[in-house]
Amino acid sequence: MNGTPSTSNPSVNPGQVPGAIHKDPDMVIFGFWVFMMSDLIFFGVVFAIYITMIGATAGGPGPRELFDFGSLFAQTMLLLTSSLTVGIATVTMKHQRSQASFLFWVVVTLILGLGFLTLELYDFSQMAAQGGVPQRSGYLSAFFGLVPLHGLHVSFGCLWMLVLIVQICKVGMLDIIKLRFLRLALFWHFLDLIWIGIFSVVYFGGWVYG
Amino acid sequence: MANKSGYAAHLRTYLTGYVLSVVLTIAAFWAVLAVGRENKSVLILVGLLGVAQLAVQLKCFLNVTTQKEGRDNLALVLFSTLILLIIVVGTAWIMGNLAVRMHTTM
Amino acid sequence: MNEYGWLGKLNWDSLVFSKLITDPSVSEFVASTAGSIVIIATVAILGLLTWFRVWGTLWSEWLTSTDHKRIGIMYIVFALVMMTRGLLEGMVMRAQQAAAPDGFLYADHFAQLFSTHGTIMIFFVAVPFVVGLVNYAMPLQIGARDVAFPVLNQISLAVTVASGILLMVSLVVGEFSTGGWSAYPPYTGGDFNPGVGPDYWIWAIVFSGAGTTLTGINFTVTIIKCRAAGMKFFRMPMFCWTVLCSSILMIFAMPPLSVAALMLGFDRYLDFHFFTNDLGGNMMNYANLFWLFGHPEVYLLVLPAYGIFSEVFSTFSAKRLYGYKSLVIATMSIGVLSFTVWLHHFFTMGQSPTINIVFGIATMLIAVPTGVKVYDWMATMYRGRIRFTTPMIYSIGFLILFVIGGLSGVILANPTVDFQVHNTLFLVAHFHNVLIPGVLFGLLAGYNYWFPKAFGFRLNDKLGRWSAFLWVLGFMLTFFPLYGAGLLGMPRRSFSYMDLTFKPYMLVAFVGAMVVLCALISLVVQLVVSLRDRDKNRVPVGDPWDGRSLEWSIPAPAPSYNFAELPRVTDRDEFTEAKEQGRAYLAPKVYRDIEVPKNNPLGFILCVLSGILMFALVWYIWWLALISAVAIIVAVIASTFRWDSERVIPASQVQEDTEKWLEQVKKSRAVGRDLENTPANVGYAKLEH
Amino acid sequence: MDWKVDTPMGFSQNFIQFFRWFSHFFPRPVLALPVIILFLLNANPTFASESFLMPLGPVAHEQKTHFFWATALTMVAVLPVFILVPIILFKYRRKKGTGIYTPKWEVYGPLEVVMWGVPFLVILVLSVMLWRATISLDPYEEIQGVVPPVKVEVVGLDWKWLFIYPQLEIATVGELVVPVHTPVSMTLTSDTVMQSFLIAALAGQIYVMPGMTTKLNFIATKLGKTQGENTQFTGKGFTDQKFDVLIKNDEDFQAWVAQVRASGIPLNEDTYNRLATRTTREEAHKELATAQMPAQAIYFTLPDASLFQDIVMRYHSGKPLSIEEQPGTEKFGRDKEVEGAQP
Repeated sequence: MNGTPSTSNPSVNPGQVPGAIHKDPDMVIFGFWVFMMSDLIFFGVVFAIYITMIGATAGGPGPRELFDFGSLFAQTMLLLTSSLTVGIATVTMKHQRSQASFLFWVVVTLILGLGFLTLELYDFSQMAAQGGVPQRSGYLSAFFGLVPLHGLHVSFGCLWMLVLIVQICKVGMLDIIKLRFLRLALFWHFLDLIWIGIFSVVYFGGWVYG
Repeated sequence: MANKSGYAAHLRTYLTGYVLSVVLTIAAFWAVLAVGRENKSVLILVGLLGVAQLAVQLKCFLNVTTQKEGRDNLALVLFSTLILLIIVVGTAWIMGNLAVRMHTTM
Repeated sequence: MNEYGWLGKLNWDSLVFSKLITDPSVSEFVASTAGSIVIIATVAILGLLTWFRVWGTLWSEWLTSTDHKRIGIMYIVFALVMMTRGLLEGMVMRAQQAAAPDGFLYADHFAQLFSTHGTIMIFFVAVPFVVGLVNYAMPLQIGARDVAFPVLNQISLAVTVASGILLMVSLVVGEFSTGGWSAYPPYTGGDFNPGVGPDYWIWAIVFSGAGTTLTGINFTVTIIKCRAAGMKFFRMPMFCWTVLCSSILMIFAMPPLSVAALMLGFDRYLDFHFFTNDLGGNMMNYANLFWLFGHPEVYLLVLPAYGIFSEVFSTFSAKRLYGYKSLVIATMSIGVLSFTVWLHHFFTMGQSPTINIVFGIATMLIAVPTGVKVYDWMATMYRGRIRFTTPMIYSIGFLILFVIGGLSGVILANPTVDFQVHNTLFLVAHFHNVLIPGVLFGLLAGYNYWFPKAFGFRLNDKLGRWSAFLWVLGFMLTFFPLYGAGLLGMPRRSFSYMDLTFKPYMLVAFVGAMVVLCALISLVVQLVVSLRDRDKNRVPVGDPWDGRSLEWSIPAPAPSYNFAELPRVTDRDEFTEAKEQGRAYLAPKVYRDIEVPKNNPLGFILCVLSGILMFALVWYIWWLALISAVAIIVAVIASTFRWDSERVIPASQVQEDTEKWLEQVKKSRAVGRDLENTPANVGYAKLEH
Repeated sequence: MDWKVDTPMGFSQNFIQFFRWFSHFFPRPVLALPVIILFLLNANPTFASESFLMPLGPVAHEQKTHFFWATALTMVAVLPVFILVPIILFKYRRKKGTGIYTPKWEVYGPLEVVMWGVPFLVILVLSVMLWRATISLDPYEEIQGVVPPVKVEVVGLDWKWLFIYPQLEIATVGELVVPVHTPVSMTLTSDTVMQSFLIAALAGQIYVMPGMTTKLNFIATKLGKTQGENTQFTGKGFTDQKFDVLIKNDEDFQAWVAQVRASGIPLNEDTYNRLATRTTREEAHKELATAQMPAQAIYFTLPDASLFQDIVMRYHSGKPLSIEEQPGTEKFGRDKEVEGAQP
């Protein structure tokens, strides 16, 4: 497999290798897209449940009492910025800039991701302090079924990033690692897409209708 | 064409996407906080801003294009969106209707 | 959750045998017998493997294999084992209803039987059987070396098998859910069912569901990205089209099921309120989610079977498939429509007539492309030369019986009628009518059809036909009476009834179940006899049926790299065209090294670990659950440190294999179709037209 | 199936040959089976009256009609398969078939049109029928009768049905009595898990769920007796969860109401809690019924007309319900007994 970057498309890296079909980058990336779309449906179903349960607060605290838009805005910005930095890392890799600069942007992304998670966990603890625990009502169950699901994905992405950093330090930028990073970047962007849905539907939708 | 595929051009794509996303996000937050929960139609605006941001990120970050080499991805995304809409809209419709029909006597 | 000890809920009373001791009844005796069978069979298999010293071979050739053909075969073996259990459970249930009102089973035992029967037959028989056949045949049909992601393929198998084993364990330790295969809460919720039963169901579903989703991704990418040169979409064999559609359904339809099962799990384990009675839970959401999955699932299973029937009708009528494009359009429209009909599983929940009308009409619309398919198959046979081989008997049986299933389906699609027959045996008869002729007959046809390709010898055709007849007959006797009983108002899942009107129907159904048992036995006999006579029935040349697609153009059994040289496709019936134009059995111009994926122990490791994880979760053994979960993550991460996952088969080896085979082709005599089932057929088909 | 149908293929002279060939596929004993089955099915000719095939009111009657029409119309698409498949198999079998052989024939336009067109037309007609019937048989729609409807509130319990007549201030278990030619308007809920309520001879089924209400409307037009049931599996008493439905004329109905009032025990909180535990109708009868009540039924008077509302609202208190507070759980009845509240 050759590591030359695609000319027109910064994240897909086509190039054919006869004989070894399962290393065909185009195929691997496409496979990951298919996985993400399956995950999208997974999220979509949980979103649908959330929508049907907006009214089911059962006398417990609802969006009006629990949501902190300042923290939400900070989380949104952190995640959005990390989407940019992971993109810069991709471009750095594509154009074969130094490994150090690539790693720098990956680490920045990781830190932003961890920052996002910290804020989110802080938010949850604040909610819990006001009685906003998933055991309280159907609405809160739905909230805690959806938002932490996204958080779990982010944690998984962070772990993935960590493993990649270790691997790069160990063996350098092998083609297979580049391919893995491309998939991670896609995953990270995808999580930002889901977050748009979360702040629009879960927070704003919940706040207006709840 | 060479201009469009250089390092700087690629960076520019991401930066454009970022700036647009930030603007759209702030717009959404501003709209909700300024209008408030009394006027529920603000959600339509939030929805439109969200869809716009999805489109921006799909284009600039995820590089979904209508070009030939990305056709498979585009088709995939469109089909998934169709299924997603069927599921979410269908569920909201059915469960909403059921909720109305089951609590009318209360 | 700290009320349990370090073994969680597990204690001596969890064993099925201790219940027999405290309560020596027929019901517990039946349960203990089932448990004993599991234990004895496990010990026997392990003993035999040790006795014949095949552990090494098993490990290196099978358990760690990444070859799609071997993975496919393992899937099918797994499915057949589970099918034996599922069928036996069906027999016991039929016996109970035939014996009613004086049955011999406890209500809860009967409930476990119908719950496991449904769960097993759908998730651990139909799905793995389909996936197994697809795994074996699809990459060969599109001229690929393997599926897109071989290790992922292995992992899918691993979690599916682990979930199946969990179900077997439930026979010995604890009890299974009594909530049916659809496990509707709140009945399966923690308040009403505090036992381990629903937990067994939840984890088996979540893990096998994940396996199926990954399989769907794998197959989709394989078909879209790994086709041989020249194989445009409209040159793919019909089977591949149906697989593509079915894989798309796996990708998009499994998530709602996983979500539903996991939410039920959250309710049970962490006291969430998704589906509980109190605090705003809403059990209607569960029904909605479950059927969002449930309906596409039916097509996920039946579409590949349609594909197999298409291949069989075409091959054994010695004719091109009629209406290829119609069939493709029909397949794809079924795929999309199947996402728009889920509500017909709960027409009677109380929603407005408008919703019922929309979903009722959408449901009936599916009958149109399905009908087109049936007519296309008839037109395929029309003006052909039909051979009544085993796969063909299954297919003809399917054609006639499936139409009846379709008829009852259209009837059920009418909310008006559904209000009456929903939840009755009419419904049971309908879905068995769709799933047995539609899916199972297709799978058994495929099993008989591709067996010689996989193992190099034909199955005994006479016994095969007997088996097929017994299946058809057994099916009709078992399920046609249920239509009648259902129309008379007998609810499904009745372990007893006082109204003796139903008795004769149940007696006939029981006779039918016995015929099905004979059919199962005849399958075993067929396999044993064929194994005994294998030397007489070898087909090394590889084309025993005068096949039409690429899988028949290579030796039988197929080499690990499938094709010495990747084919270049010019026609829809590529191999038939090649034979007619004299392009078949040519040596490649140049031999190249072939890279194939190395063996990988990851699948096996994940099978063991996920099995332990599920068991620990079911029994609340938290420390073990934590350890195995961490171990799974570590194992996956560790496997990403394997940099060199390819193995090269040298060109010389490929050349040697191929030349030996071509030599054999030259030596062999081409036989006409009249001698198809005689030892003269070594897989070299004579051109007849 | 009748094989004497004269087909365009000049088939009649081959009838015997065809039949021989066809029966060749089945061993002799198999051919005798249909006879055995018919014999078995006729062994007990008294059909149950709890089927919509023997309707006692217009709703079930229309459902029955719709069932037969849907079957008949679908036959338009189904019959050709039954008829043509054996003929094709016979004519084009490899060994002795007489039909021509066209291995490359794969598409024929007019045939395509028929294949897509016929099923589509059938479905079109069926869709129109479905549309009309579904709207006219909406179970929520009250039936317009000469007299105002009788209101019945139905509560699904493990494992029996409680019928509350709020206007008449009575309640029953195990027996639903309705006056003939009078619309019945039911509101249903469950005080345990989800169940499905069905009186096949009168109306279709509807789910009942805790904390929610569904509706069912029907009218009986024939005097008589039938049975109703739960069709959704709910545990070990599930198959016993049946009840008699008696359709009486006005006079008899009033007499029955009087009898219930006279012999019924008050359905207060205590009685209700005893009734709502996991017992079958028979067990509940043993515990609660008095000698004046019939063997199948328990009669109640209704001191509190808001009982049904209370049952529904039990799940909307905004407070968690422990297992002991939820009827239908194992612990609901038992703890009460342990406390020794009953003599």
